[in-house]
Amino acid sequence: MSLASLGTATLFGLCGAALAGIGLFIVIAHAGLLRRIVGFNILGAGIFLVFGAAARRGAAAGFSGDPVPQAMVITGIVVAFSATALAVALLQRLFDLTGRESLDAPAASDKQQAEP
Amino acid sequence: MTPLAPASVHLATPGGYLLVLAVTLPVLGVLAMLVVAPRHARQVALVTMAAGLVTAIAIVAELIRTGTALTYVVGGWQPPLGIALRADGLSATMIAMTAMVITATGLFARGLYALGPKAQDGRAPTTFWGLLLATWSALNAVFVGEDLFNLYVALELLTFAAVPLVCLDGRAETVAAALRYLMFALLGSLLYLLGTGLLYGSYGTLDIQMLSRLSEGGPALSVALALMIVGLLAKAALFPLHLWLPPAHAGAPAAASAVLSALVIKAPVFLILRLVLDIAPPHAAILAGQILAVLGASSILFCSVMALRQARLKLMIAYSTVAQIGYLFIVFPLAAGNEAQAPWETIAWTGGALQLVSHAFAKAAMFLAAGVIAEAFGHDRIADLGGFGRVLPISAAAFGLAGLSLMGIPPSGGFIAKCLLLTAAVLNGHPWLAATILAGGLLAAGYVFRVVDRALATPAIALVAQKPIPRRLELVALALALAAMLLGFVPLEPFGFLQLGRSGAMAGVAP
Amino acid sequence: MADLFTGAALFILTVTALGLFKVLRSEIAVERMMAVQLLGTGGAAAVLLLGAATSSPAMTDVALLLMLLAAVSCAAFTSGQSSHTADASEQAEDEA
Amino acid sequence: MTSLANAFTLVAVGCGALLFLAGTLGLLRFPDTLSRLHALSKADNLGLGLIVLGLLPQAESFAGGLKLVCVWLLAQISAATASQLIAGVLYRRKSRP
Amino acid sequence: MTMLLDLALVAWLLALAIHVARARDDQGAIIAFIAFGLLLGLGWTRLSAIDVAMTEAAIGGGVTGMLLLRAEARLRQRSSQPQTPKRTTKAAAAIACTVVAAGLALAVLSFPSPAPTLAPAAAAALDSTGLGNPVTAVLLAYRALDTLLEKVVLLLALLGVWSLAPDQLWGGAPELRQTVAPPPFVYLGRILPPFGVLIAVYMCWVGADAPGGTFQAGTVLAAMWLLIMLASLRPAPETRRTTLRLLLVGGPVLFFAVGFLGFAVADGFLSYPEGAAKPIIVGIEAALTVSIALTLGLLVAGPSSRAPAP
Repeated sequence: MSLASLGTATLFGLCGAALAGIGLFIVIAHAGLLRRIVGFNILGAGIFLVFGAAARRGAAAGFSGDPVPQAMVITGIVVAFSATALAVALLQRLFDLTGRESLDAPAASDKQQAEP
Repeated sequence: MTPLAPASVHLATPGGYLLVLAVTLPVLGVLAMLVVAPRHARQVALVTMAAGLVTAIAIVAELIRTGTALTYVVGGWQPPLGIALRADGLSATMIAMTAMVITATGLFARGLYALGPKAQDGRAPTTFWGLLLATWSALNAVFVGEDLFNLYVALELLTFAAVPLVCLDGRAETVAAALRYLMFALLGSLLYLLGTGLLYGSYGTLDIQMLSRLSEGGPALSVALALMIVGLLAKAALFPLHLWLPPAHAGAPAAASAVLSALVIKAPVFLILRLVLDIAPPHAAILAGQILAVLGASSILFCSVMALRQARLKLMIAYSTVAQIGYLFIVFPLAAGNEAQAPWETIAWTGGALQLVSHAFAKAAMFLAAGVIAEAFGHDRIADLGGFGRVLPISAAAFGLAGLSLMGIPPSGGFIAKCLLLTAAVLNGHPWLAATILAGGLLAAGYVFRVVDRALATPAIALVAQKPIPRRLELVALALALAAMLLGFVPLEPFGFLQLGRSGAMAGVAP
Repeated sequence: MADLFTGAALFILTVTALGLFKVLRSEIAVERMMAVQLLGTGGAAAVLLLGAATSSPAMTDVALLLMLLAAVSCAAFTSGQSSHTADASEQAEDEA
Repeated sequence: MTSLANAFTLVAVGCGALLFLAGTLGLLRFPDTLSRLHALSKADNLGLGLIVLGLLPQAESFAGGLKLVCVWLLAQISAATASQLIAGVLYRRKSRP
Repeated sequence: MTMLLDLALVAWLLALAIHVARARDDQGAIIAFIAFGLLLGLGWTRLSAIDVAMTEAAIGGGVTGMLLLRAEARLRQRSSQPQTPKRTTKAAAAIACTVVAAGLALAVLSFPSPAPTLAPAAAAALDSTGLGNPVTAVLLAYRALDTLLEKVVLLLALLGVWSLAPDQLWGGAPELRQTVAPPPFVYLGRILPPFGVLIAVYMCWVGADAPGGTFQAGTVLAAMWLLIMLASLRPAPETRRTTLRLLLVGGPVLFFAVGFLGFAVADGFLSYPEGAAKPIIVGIEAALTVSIALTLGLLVAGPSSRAPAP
């Protein structure tokens, strides 16, 4: 099968699949939390491209794409941004408190987990 | 083109607006709270709780009165273009349970935050009220959602309400726990969203009812469901994706732990149930059920043992949560329907639902009792709690009663639930599941008695409370524990109610 | 005409993206940001060309946004850089 | 008339594209960061400017043309300040002991 | 030619993502991510989703990049680099991710043809809303509940971020810049925002009938506000200020109010009265734009880092 026969929508859909894989890899395999947050964003971008492929394929009724998944992607991008902001704020707070930016450093878990 | 199901899958019912209220009222409370002076946040929360509780009761009453599911089509835009809300018997049960646990937690928190006069309108109390109400809205939205993308937004709302709850006291460990929780939850939501995208691309609709009707399988459907279920499992903290839960739930303030453990993780479980029962084609549902049951059984065994080995009370309760959630997953093969019987007509279905509800009450009671204990003595190391039953008899009683339900000892909701599950396991020929249920009960007895034993012990130096605890706080925990027990006295009533709104199962079963 | 526009867009994108990849490996952070800046401008040019190729006027708005936000992220970048160099002595975090 | 406009467009767009090439080459080949910065801001300004100029005759409406000019104006502002900011960072770097 | 362009875009996107995965330092990864956002915006225009392209260009490349860069600048003085996971862990993760990507690719390739679509349904219903942009119609009419909940998600994220402030700083103002801004920055902070506001107003207005809308407009405004604060032209507001709170919830409250008014004057929650839909939607969008701008800006600004004035 030649690449040219794929069409823009499918091509970007496949790109989305690959991006999701790469993003997932960053999230799983990187210890640095900031990098993981970037990984989440790439994973999100891949997912949105899958939606985008569905949208482009659904061009009909005079529209160049199905508006419903497009709207979902817009909602998703905004939600992903707020997730990033919350994660970054938590990370900065953790850094301020402990001076580290990963979760698997010498744990303060057992020594004196004080009471609420 | 995939034929779209007939336009009127969802017919709005007269009481449908109640569902809108259930979803929006708590959020309106949050908005109001952002504007009013911080010291009024509590009043706003309590008023909202009263309204929400009334709404929940009205939903249940309406369901019983009409004998059918409540449906609402938002804005009059029919799915698949628009979004529908729907509450069947199970959803209504969840809504009612949520309302009760949230209200109890709210009353508890009101008392607890009143103990520290300096920070009444400080950071933690003010934020807590907003997050609590937002959690409520999110949970209701999950329970009544019919559209998979709408459910995604609801799940994210839940995440964003739950994560800050974990680190409300601002210690480094809790911030780390919250961050880990956020990572798992985000990964879960994104996998879920990915599945949603694939489903839309394949079927052009995200309405669960419609998806359940076009049940032609395909690689896209399998991949989508697998992704969604794995994502939801990460949120539900099923073994081996449970690593985030114990530190998060143990580190949160007591009132927050109660909500997180009793309610928040039920939302993804509920969604998995809906995906497997409503959308998955039969053979895939059976396979998924088997895998989920294996994971559930491992959860029960592994995390019960972990609970036994914990030195801190709240960590022990948190591990117990993962174990108890495991029971909900062994329901899948047990409730597998056949030609004669739909899944929701089996006793395992009732058992599972009962387990869900009784665990919510029992676990909330336990965390609140543990919160009282930690507040009174300034720590929650089990070994150093000898004789706490003399100082805080009501909390000890609440803990013990809730423990009965977790163990599955009569009379309690947990007993009925586990008894039904056990019977189903034996009848359906799943001996190893039956063995797991029994073993889980024994292990639960082990960790509960470890605490009860401490409560009744007579230490060399008598334990003294560092600060007085108002009776009211303890009574809230006790009330929740009693509710978990009382569920044991209404064993057969849920049968009919839980089937309401399930297709083809309405005739003659409405109570 | 449309094909020529698309071709020009492809050319500009290729050139700027190749520059970016070359520079991303460099150790000098400032140069990387410069390359991103170049990609932003190139991207805006490409969007304009593609808009002309498909005669969709809304594409100009995308280019507007790209230019606007490219300036902002460049500014955010330099503010991080300068705060880094200036604060090196007084990096004490405001501890809780 | 249209052919004249088209020819103008082609020439301008072609020159603009070549300027982007020149800018990138400068970014890659020039010896030090400051002269690279110089190359880059030239390409930014002139390249985009030429393309905007070339596309102006193709604009379907006055508003469309106005927006094109706006894009170029924004590019001017951001390129000018961005290169100053970056140069400032470089300067502070250099002067740092 | 267009195919070639698509292929090139896809290749660069993938290459940039891989660069993010492999870059040694976080800053390089983030810069690559910003470039990724730029190219992704282009990719969305190739998918004929101009609305999404604008959102991606504004949020994905712009404001997210800003957020990450700021975080990286602050974390740069970290004590130790996190240890890298073991090679075997990485290999296992790589295999798992390849499997997921392959499954996804398979699913994407098996999308039915002709594709199922709601475009005809959306088009048919468009008339009753009076809008010209179907995406806006989906966001604010057909699926208004999603948008409404998503607004709450934004506010909740903000509440979560605020709750991370130390106790004694609760209610105070976030601080975006400790040092004096250099003169070119101040210049940019003076000259760009008027353009930005103009563009935002235009986006919000045009969104009813053409690509654009409240999100894009709000993001642009947020970026401009952040620029002003970064240039130290205006300080960040104290988070406890009542006017700020009112503006924050204004959009969602209006949205809810219109939703509930639907019970009285139309078919129920979030339905608009016949004929008046478009002005109502434009009104909601205008109010939402302000709320979104403030929320996004404050999300980037972070929790308060100065004690509130007594």
